[in-house]
Amino acid sequence: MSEQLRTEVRSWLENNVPAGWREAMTGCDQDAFVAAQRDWFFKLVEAGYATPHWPERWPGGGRSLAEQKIIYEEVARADAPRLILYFVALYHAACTLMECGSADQQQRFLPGILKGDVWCQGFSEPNAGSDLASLRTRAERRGDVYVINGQKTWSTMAQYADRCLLLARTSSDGRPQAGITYFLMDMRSKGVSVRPISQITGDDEFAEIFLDDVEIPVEDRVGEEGQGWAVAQATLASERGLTLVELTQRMRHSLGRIGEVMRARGCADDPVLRAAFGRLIPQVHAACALADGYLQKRISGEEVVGDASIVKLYYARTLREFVRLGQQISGLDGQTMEEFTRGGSQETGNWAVDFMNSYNWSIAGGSDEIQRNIIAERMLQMPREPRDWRWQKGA
Amino acid sequence: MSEQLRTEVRSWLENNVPAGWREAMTGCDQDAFVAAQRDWFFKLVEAGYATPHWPERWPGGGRSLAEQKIIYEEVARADAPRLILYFVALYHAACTLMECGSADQQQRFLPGILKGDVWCQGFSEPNAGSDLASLRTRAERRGDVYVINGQKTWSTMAQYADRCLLLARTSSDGRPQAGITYFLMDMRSKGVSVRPISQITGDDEFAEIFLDDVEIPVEDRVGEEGQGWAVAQATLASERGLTLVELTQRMRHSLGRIGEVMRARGCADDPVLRAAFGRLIPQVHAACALADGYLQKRISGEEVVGDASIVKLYYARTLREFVRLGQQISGLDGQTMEEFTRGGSQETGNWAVDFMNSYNWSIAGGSDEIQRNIIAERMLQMPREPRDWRWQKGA
Amino acid sequence: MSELLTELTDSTRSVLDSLGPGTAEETIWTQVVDLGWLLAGVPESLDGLGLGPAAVCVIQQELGRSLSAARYPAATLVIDALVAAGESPLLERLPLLLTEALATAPLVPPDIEISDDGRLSGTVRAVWSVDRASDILVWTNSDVLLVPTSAGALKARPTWDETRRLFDITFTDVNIDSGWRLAQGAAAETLVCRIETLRDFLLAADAIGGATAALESTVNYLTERKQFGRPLALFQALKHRCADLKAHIAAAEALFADTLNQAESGFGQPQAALLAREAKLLATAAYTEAAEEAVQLHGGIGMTAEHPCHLYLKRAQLNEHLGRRRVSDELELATCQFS
Amino acid sequence: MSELLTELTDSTRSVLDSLGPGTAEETIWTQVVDLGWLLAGVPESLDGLGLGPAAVCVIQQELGRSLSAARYPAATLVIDALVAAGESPLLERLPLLLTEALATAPLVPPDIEISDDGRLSGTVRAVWSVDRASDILVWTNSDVLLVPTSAGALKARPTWDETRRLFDITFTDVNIDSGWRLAQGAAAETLVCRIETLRDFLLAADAIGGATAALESTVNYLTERKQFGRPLALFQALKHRCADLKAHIAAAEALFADTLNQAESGFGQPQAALLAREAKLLATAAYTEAAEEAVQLHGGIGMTAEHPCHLYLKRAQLNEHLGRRRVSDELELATCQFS
Repeated sequence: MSEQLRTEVRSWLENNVPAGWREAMTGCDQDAFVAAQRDWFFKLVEAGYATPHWPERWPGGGRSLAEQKIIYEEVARADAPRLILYFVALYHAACTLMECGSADQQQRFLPGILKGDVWCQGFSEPNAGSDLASLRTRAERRGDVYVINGQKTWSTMAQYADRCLLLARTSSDGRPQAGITYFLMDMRSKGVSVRPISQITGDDEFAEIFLDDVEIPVEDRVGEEGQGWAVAQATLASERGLTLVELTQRMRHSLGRIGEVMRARGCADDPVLRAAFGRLIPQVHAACALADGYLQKRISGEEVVGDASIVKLYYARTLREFVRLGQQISGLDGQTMEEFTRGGSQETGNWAVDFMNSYNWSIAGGSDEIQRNIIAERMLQMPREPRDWRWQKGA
Repeated sequence: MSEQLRTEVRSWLENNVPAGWREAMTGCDQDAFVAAQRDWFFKLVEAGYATPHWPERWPGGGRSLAEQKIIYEEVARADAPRLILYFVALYHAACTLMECGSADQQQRFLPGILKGDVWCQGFSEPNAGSDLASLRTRAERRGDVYVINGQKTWSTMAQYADRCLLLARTSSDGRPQAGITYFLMDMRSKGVSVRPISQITGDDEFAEIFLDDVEIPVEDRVGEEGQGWAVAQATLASERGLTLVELTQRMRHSLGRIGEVMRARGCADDPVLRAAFGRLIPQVHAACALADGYLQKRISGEEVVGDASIVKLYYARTLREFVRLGQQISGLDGQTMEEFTRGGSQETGNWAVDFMNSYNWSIAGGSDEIQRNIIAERMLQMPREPRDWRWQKGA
Repeated sequence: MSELLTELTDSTRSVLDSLGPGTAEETIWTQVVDLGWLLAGVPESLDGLGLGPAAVCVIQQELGRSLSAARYPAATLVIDALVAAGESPLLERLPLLLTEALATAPLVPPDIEISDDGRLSGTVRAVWSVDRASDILVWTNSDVLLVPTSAGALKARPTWDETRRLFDITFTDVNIDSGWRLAQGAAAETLVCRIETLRDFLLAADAIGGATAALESTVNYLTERKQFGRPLALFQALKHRCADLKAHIAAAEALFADTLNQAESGFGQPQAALLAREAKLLATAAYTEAAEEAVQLHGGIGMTAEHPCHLYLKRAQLNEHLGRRRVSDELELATCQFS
Repeated sequence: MSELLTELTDSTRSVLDSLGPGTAEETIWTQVVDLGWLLAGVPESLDGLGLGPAAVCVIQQELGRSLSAARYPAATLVIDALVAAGESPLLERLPLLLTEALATAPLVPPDIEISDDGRLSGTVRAVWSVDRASDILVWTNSDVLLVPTSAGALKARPTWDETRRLFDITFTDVNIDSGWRLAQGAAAETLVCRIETLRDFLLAADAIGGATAALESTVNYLTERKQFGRPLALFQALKHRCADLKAHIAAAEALFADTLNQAESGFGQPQAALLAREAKLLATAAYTEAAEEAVQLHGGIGMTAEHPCHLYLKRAQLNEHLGRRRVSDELELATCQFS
């Protein structure tokens, strides 16, 4: 059964991954990238490979986690483009709607996702990175609408989004988490403005969202007022594991790139570089094994808190080693500013860019430091810093 | 002037360093080591090279820090035995007496040091390592004596000591530091017992000291009651810098040992090991430069808090790298238990033992972790953890 | 991990826990034999438990965890080689090897030669408890032999890791009895590959067990020990270092499980040996790191012989030099990526 | 550091601080020329300040600290080579080079050859602002030349570090004018050694300046930025990482000062080149580490182009590939210990 699926997916990918997409996506602008993502998305939707995690009544839906894993592995193996533009829609938005949305909301929004609606995430704020509970964007109820004021940041490709998963504060009473409410915001609403963030790679994959008296109808609130925190937690876990299976498999398939570059630059016989390469290989394989093992645990229900942190931390560290070696073997030429490739894995062979992008994994989605805290406190049972340790100047 | 001293010392060392002392001190027992240390000590005292830091009226005394540095450098260069047994006597005890001792105490104890009295340090306690202020050994005044009860640990070669620099608590009021008093204790007093600590190398260079109703005459108290903390601080700084100059210079002179072993084991041409060696070399030279620079700052009065921590931390880390490489190049044979050498530097060529001993420098005398705290808080001005952050279970 | 293996882990651990740390070699060995741990990997057709290499490794992981003196890896290598060699007069000795008589094997590749006229010379290093063994497994690229230990000259190789008694055994122009031969030619090549694969997996298992225990001991110490009015475990810098260790050990463990799973169908093939080497490389590195950090984070107490902390360090460091040398491992792993 | 050098540091820093970060190349260059920084290493007999390489390095350290676009190292290499070559017709061009006309030099060893009939061919990589220079300093093992840039073909080498505009220049069978020659034979060997020594010290100085600034910026950010109700600078794990960076930078700085001091009497001797390479190796490694940690510890803000954090990263990473390659450096340093 699972081998059959693998064969099916593999053969479909062989016939459908756009030939030369890496070349086409190298040095292209973001609009061209968005167009290519749309094409690829519709192909995947049509084949049923975009929504394996959706319930059975949806096209392509009803796949087990094990089957989803096979699809991700094959996508990585085939070096297909990553579906960056639709990630939030297919996972976070869809899972939020299915798990916490009303029947009406499901009816109104889920079909749109399959038709290509782009969603973005409005969680992070300039002063609430890993500390989500401290977010400050406010939502004030006025009759049938909420009026939103505030600012969001680090929203992936928000400039192309149709809708936004928005967290905002409806109350300041009680625990900081308690006053947060979850909304589905139309990005075309009056008062929404988006400013792409210029990244150190020259790309602007992320954006800031400014919210100035934006009105959201009450029917676009998910769950009750003050339940946003719980809804967000359910949402955040939706793709946990799968992404890291895909990323680690892509890293494994990219090991060959190191060999290629070493050969091309005539340093394949340098024993010092070779030894560094040899040290990296088991680390990459271990990252794959960790991601696989984690998903197995999720499937079998044995997951414990901290498991996901270990996978993410180890992946981020290994990726850093990987791209560092890439830079080392590519020497001075590797420092040359070259057009980068959009939609690929983290190891495009443009090592300077890859190195910079590797920080996406050590900083975003819970930094390495946050993961270490979780591992130490939740897995190793080392004591948490007491909540009432508050800093006072001059203490 | 300084070049003349250098020539003098160098030539004296050429004629006086016991030939073959390393061989003689390899596999010998501690008594033989103590005997050899005595011989070497008296030679150095006679030549005036044991007490360059003492005031001018003492034999060998009155040397500037720069001159002391020259002597240490030459001792390292000549690979002379380290004067481990007399270190506390010559530095901590002597400086305590000279800076804080009464005329009577100076009269009674300083000449004895030159005649070979061995002193040990009674500062650390089982539950007060880096946190000296929390020590618990108690001194109770009863008429003309103090009665001491408690336990000291990590006292270098206390089993051979005639006298002990002892810190004990005379009061529990006020700040923890405030109730500490400084004593000069006769190790032959009734109630003193010494138990060598068996180390992981098989050596027992350190000892525990048990104090059971030990009486110390009031005239053997240094300074007033409660001033022990200040006296100890003065004492601890007395050899600061000089030891690290000696140790880093010894490490530099030991670089050749790595080359010798690589040649002897036929791995001198292994490029991976060679590259590791090449990486180590500038680190060792930097450790030397740091130690030198630190002493220069002391001489010129430009020392700032944290300078010493940087030197110690960097030395400890570099030493670890050094002995790690030693183990790596010596392979399986390096794991064989062999007789170790007493009185040498940290890089004796018995790499497994050297590796274990390297922890002496990353743990004792303020661990790496304590040094990092000092550097972060005192040099980089990062905030200290508030004093009132006290841990309560269940917080 | 299958339920069976989880049970095996639990039962092995409970036996070892009840024996306590520092149990003498012969005491623990009696248990190993009596409890049938040597049978774990032997096929049911030969009256074994038929649980395969994974079970053998599970047992070694627990032995490693408890810093055990049991020469289980050495004995297991011989038993596995005997079984894998298939029908041979030597196979008749299997029941005895599983119960009374002892055979051992080196933990690094033997440095021996066989002359054209069939004489064995050279030194086999790092053989566990060969003084108590009747036979020793040795190999070249083209021969695998089970040689009576009486044919060689023993020399103790006392290592800092005193939990494992190692020896060197030197053979000088020893006439090879044809009855000693387990495999020759191509069959020997496959068998050697199998032996080295199992050895490296066993070393990896030992390392993972030891690393896990070293970290546990460290976390416990940090939690109990107070300084400046609070437990050391509350200091974030120490917490983060423990978290990193945990991640490295988990990665080594995941790689170990994955490579063993992949290799199980093809023990004896070069690909399996390579997988084992990867597992061993990462596991021994994690062990060394965990043990080194354990000593540092235990502070002074970690430098005293009375605390067991140093036993991890010494065992971990020895492990790095068993199997093959690390540097050459790394180079060979890279080479495979190029071919 | 002598009082003079401390003053030079202060005055250089105050000029650069007043210009502010990101000052355009030509603006800063005007300052460099006008303030006489090019004169720092020139002997007083040639109307310079006679402060030697230490002063030149002090200036570069400050330029590195401010991520300056000034092609000071390239210009300085030419000036120093001209002076060191001694009496020659080329020396007459010194005053002009110090004021108006510009000469530059590559920051990696030139990959060029001179044929038996005196023709120059090959590519000189990583030449700073050669498009604005009249001449370029190039060398082989046996010749040092000051070649008009018009003799070669330029190609931009845009690097991620945009604070330094690098180019490659290719010469194809260029007839060498005897007036271009600064040194030949043994004299050239010495001069090349001197050039590479100064280059490596300048790169080390740049790295130390940059690393120090990156760490300062990080500590400031951590101190200002609050999370979970307290400044990030209060988290011990982050404090310890900053402390390690501080120690590594201090070590690189100490080695730099020490090696420069040792080398000063013998610029041009192989021993001095070796010392410079050590200094450069450690300094660039410290810079990379500081810059990489800076981005991580700045969190998301460190990944935005608007915060200058990434400029340190890009400059640090480029520095590692200037001078010589690190790996070969390490091997050569070891070789010296064996000889």
